[in-house]
Amino acid sequence: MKLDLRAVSGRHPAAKPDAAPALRELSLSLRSGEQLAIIGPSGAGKTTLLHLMACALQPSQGSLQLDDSDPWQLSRSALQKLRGQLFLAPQVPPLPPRQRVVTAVLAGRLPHENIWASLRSLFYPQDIPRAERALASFDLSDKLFERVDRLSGGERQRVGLARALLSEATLLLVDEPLSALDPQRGEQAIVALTAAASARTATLVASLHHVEMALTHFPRIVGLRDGALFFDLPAAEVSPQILQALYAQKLHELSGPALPTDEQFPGAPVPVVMLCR
Amino acid sequence: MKLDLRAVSGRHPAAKPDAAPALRELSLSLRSGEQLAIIGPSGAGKTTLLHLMACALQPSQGSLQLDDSDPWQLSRSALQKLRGQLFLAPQVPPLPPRQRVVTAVLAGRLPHENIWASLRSLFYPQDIPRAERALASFDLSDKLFERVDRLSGGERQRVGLARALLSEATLLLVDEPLSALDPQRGEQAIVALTAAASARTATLVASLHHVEMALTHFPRIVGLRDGALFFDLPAAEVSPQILQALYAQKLHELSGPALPTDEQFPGAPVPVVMLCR
Amino acid sequence: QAVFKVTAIPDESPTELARKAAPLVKYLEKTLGMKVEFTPVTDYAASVEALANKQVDLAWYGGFTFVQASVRSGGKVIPLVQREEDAKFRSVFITSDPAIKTLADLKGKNVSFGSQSSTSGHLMPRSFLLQANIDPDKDFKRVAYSGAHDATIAAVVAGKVDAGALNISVWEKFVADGKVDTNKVRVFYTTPGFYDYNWTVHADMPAAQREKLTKAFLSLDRASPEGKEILELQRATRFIPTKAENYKGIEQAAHSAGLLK
Amino acid sequence: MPEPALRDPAWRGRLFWALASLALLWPTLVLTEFKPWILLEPDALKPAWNFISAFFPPRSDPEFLLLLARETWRTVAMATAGMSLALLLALPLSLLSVRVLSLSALTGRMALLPAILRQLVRWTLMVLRSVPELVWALVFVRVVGLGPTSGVLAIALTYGGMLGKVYADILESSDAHASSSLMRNGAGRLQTFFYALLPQNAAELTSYTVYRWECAIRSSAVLGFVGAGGLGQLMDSSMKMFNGAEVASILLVFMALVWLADRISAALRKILA
Amino acid sequence: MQAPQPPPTKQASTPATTQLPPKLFNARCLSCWLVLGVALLVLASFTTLNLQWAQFFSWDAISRMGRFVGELMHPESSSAFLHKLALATLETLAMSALGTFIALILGVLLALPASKAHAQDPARWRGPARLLLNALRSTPELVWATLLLIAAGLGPFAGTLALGLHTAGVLGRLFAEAIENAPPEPGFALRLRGISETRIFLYASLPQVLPQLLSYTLYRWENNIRAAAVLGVVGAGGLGQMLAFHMGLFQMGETSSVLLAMMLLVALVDALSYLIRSALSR
Ligand SMILES: Nc1ncnc2c1ncn2[C@@H]1O[C@H](COP(=O)(O)OP(=O)(O)OP(=O)(O)O)[C@@H](O)[C@H]1O
Ligand SMILES: Nc1ncnc2c1ncn2[C@@H]1O[C@H](COP(=O)(O)OP(=O)(O)OP(=O)(O)O)[C@@H](O)[C@H]1O
Ligand SMILES: [Mg+2]
Ligand SMILES: [Mg+2]
Repeated sequence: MKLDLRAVSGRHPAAKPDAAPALRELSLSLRSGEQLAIIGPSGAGKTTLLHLMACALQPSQGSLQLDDSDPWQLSRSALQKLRGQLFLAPQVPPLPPRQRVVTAVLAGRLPHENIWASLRSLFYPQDIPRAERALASFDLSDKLFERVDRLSGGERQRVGLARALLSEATLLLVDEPLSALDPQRGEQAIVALTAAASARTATLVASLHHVEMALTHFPRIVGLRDGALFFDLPAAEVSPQILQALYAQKLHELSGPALPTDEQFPGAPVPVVMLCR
Repeated sequence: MKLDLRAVSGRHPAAKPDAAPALRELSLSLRSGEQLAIIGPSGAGKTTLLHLMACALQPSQGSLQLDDSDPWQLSRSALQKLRGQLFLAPQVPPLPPRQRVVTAVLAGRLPHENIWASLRSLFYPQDIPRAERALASFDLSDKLFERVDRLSGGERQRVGLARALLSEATLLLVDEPLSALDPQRGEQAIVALTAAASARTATLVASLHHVEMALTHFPRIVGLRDGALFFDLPAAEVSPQILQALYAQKLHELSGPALPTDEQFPGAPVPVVMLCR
Repeated sequence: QAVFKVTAIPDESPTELARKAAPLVKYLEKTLGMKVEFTPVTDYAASVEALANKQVDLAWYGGFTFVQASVRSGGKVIPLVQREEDAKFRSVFITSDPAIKTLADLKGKNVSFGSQSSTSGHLMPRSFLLQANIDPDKDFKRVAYSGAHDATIAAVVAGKVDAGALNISVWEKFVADGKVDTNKVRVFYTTPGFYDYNWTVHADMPAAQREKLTKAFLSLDRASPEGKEILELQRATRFIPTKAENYKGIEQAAHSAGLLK
Repeated sequence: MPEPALRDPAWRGRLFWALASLALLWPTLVLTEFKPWILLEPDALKPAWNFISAFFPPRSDPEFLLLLARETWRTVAMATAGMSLALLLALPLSLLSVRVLSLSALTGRMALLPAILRQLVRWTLMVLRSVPELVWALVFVRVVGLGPTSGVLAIALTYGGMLGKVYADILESSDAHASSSLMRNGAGRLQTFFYALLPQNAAELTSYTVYRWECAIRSSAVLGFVGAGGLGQLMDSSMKMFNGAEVASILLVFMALVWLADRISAALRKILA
Repeated sequence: MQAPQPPPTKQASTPATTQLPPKLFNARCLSCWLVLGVALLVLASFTTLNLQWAQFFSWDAISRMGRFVGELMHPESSSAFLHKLALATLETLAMSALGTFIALILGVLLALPASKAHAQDPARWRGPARLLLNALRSTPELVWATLLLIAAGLGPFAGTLALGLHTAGVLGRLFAEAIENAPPEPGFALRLRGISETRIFLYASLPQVLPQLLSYTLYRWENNIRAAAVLGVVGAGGLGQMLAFHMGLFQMGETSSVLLAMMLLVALVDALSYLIRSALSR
């Protein structure tokens, strides 16, 4: 799916009226099948941007185009249909307690089946092998019939990602897919996601805190800071300096030392070398 | 606080009876004021170990000694008093929706104040400056009066950590404190935590997926795998080989290549050496 | 300041009871020289409990309720006066079903009594049915308890039940007021006479006050406008003294019908 | 992957329970003489229709409206008073009986003594709510006589039992993460209630409390038993007399009160949200 | 690389006490007003009712209540009576169970359109569905029973249906609010993918609210066991009619047996609720 954001601003409906919008005048366009990583400090607006792309949040300004049509101009049924093409894996895996892993994973197929099939699946899960295969690509097939609230943090996160593999979406949006994973399983997860996206030429957008993973696995990197686009560069051109500027702390820039952390960084350059793996 | 685990096994009360225990015969001892990082693949039992240390889970076998006394032999009130000395920051921040940041942070002081003070705090937060200082060490003081469910993922996590700074615990257990943080804020958070622990000579145990962070900031590293101790070494002695063995995938050991990740680790020697010290 | 408390069994709807009691309350206030308060209830048992525990001073009881109050209080209640009509009170069985002509025709039908604690709405009709060798619990299809006499009429009119048993004076008043269509609903059996309603006080009431109260009732007269209004509302010609022995027959009937142990 | 691992292990249990509930449904249908089609027979519909058509127009002469207004206030007042007393009873009992606030249950098993205490509290709540209001009312009539006092007390006791149980259930079925985390760090039970359970469940608790208040208004028929008056008694007598017009007016008042309760509930939840 | 940001208006050094945002203060006051209103209502209720507490504080009062309770301590246990009691118990159990079951199904069906599951939900059917629920539940069981008795005649069927209709209104409302009060994240993730509300309910809301739904349903079942007491008056039979009968005649032995039977049923349902809960968390 093609994606085009033009000067889009986004604000959370519940935000205070005087608060700055979470995302300010951001322009970005993505070819169909492109793979993009979004990085940026916590609170920069990565999740907000993904929500905008997933049509979960209506832009307060600017326009969003998915495959050359503005989803917010569509009729309700057309929008619903379009939504079947989008997949957002939220930052916290959205798993209701007491559900079993197999059901949670198969929920990824809901947009592509009718109501009867989904009812039957509740009674006896249809297509168990498929769920099993998806879990296997995250090294989790032994937990197929476990309840999701009895999983470790990383296992829950992988269940959330396995759902993505089952959907037939052409735009995959994953929000910090690696946050609870160890380096090895993180690597495996990102490979599985990029491979799945390439296999069906789906566009993949992932927000990541893990800079090296982003640089290694994604050809294009977008840096967000304070709700605005900080850079949009091919992975090879992202330099340590630019990363340092991206993540630099506000307080640090403004005022003098007041933080316990300060003495730990005497010569402030602190090359953010992340020796992953 | 001193800590001594002798051949401790742990199993979750809700786990299937035939499942292997989440933690098997683990021995570990910690001096008062020591700082330890636990690493290991997802599902290895890190969270379970922290729960055992926090007296949140009773060992199914073996014995646990906190400051030379077995907490499970204590009377209920003595145990609850002891718990005031422990602080566990769970993997998912335990923030009830609708609560405000300041209240959530001040909840860290609950064990040290009486019920009237805490009720008054609900009406008008007492000791706001203290909460503000704790948040400032995580670069979050501007969200003091925000509602916790209107925060970004990383902000929520930092609120959970700020709570730790307010408690007067002498054993700090933090479960993946950095999972949702960008490198810079992660660095800052870990520095704030270790500094706080040193300042009051509290023992600090953190589980981490971020190996470099662990190696840089913690003098001692414990590796867990499949519920058993894999190694227990000073940070300087943790070699890339041992890390690779720690995180190697189960499937990989058993069957032939079937995973897309396999070519990433050619000749994996995988020596399962138990370098206990 | 002491309040003289009065209540009555709910054999009619509470609004109706309150309306009937209003002039009587005024009259008693005048003759007793103290504040009188009438509280309508909707539960027979509540009125019995209240008098037996001296929570009210005066209560309007049916024959059976009086017997119950006497038993519950260990004989510590005294009937003062009754209406002249109450010495030979009767119940009627009504129906809207043309096929029902005698008590025996009731077998296999749905029948409604008034309240289970009612004398003329339950105890005596049941007692006469038993005498006619009909056991309501076995021979009727279903037994319903409408709760009040007027409700029984309504239930029969609405076709909810095939037949009903109730107090004759309520029936006559309904017929007189034209509130019921006698072409559709008719009486098919009238019971023999028995002792019914009375005004009862508890035995701890000072004798002087009891005297005053009795006199107040006995001196009600249709000649005076006040007496006429009260007596008409009470559906009484006049009040006459009564005594506990009058209700022995009811007590026996209750025993033999198994309603009193 | 071996084939049997892909079979849902929960399947048999599900099938069993589905069949078992079907097997139980059958005798219930027989016992209750469940024959809905008789409702559609013309001679069943006609009398019902007659009664319903008597609803229009509702009775609205000033005298009746005045009575209605007075009884409405009485009912609201009794319901409010009864509910306040019920809350006084229910809150401590439910806090005593919930498992999530048990310190010893933090690790799975509850200690013996608190478990017994909890069970006793649960039984108390059960007795309180399973004895019908009428019986309580008759107990109190012996002491305070006829009038609102015994009715209010009867409501307070039964509703205390119900509220206590439902509060405990609500607290128990919520996510225990926040509360257990506080208690593990050494916070007291009440502190945990105020800092973790209450913010999490405030909406659900309020909506249930308001609903119960509304219930108290509706079920005030019991108050009539002991001479406390109220809408319930009025409804009861109009209903017994098949007086459609009066029933309709009272029903309208009920609906208005229910609507009001709904609005209050929504407003409260909005404030809490 | 980046234009220096205008310094955020933030003074970390000043005491944060001054940071209390005004809007929050307003919200607080709104709830203050509400608390005040409720307090006034409670006060007005207690004063206009003129309740008599004083009489409770005497030994005589306690002993009189005690005697009543004492009378209830000798349940009747003749076999003929027990047989009747067992039949009535069974009838009540069946009526309340089926009534509650009907209500459960109707309630869930109505709660779905009646709940506003998320902020953007247009909830077009919410108004009518709520109206229907309100009508169902503001009409007491007794009124439903009378209406249905006229149509269906005496017997348990009308009572069952009356319980079902009234309880459907109650459960529908409670379910709707439970659904609205549930954490939105799982539903949100599915809704984003254009999945219809019914399936979102099945796959996301239901597992979350299931314990709540079950506990409300079972608890209403308990309630219906007692509500059958009201229905006894209109001839719907069961324990309710027996209770009214024996209580009215002061047959305390029988009354206490009936009460015990009722308690037994309630305890049964309570135990069932406990079992289901522990099964859900197992
Ligand atoms: N529901 C909400 N209501 C109001 N404000 C919000 C809400 N969610 C997030 N915000 C605010 O919007 C800004 C951007 O948040 P966002 O979640 O997009 O950050 P993020 O880049 O995903 O951060 P993180 O890495 O911590 O997840 C933050 O300042 C946050 O406080
Ligand atoms: N509540 C529970 N009930 C039953 N089993 C559980 C429960 N929580 C975790 N487990 C199982 O216990 C094992 C260890 O889990 P634990 O949470 O300790 O892992 P972890 O090392 O913290 O992993 P992660 O890095 O993913 O958080 C896992 O196999 C997990 O599936
Ligand atoms: Mg985010
Ligand atoms: Mg973990």
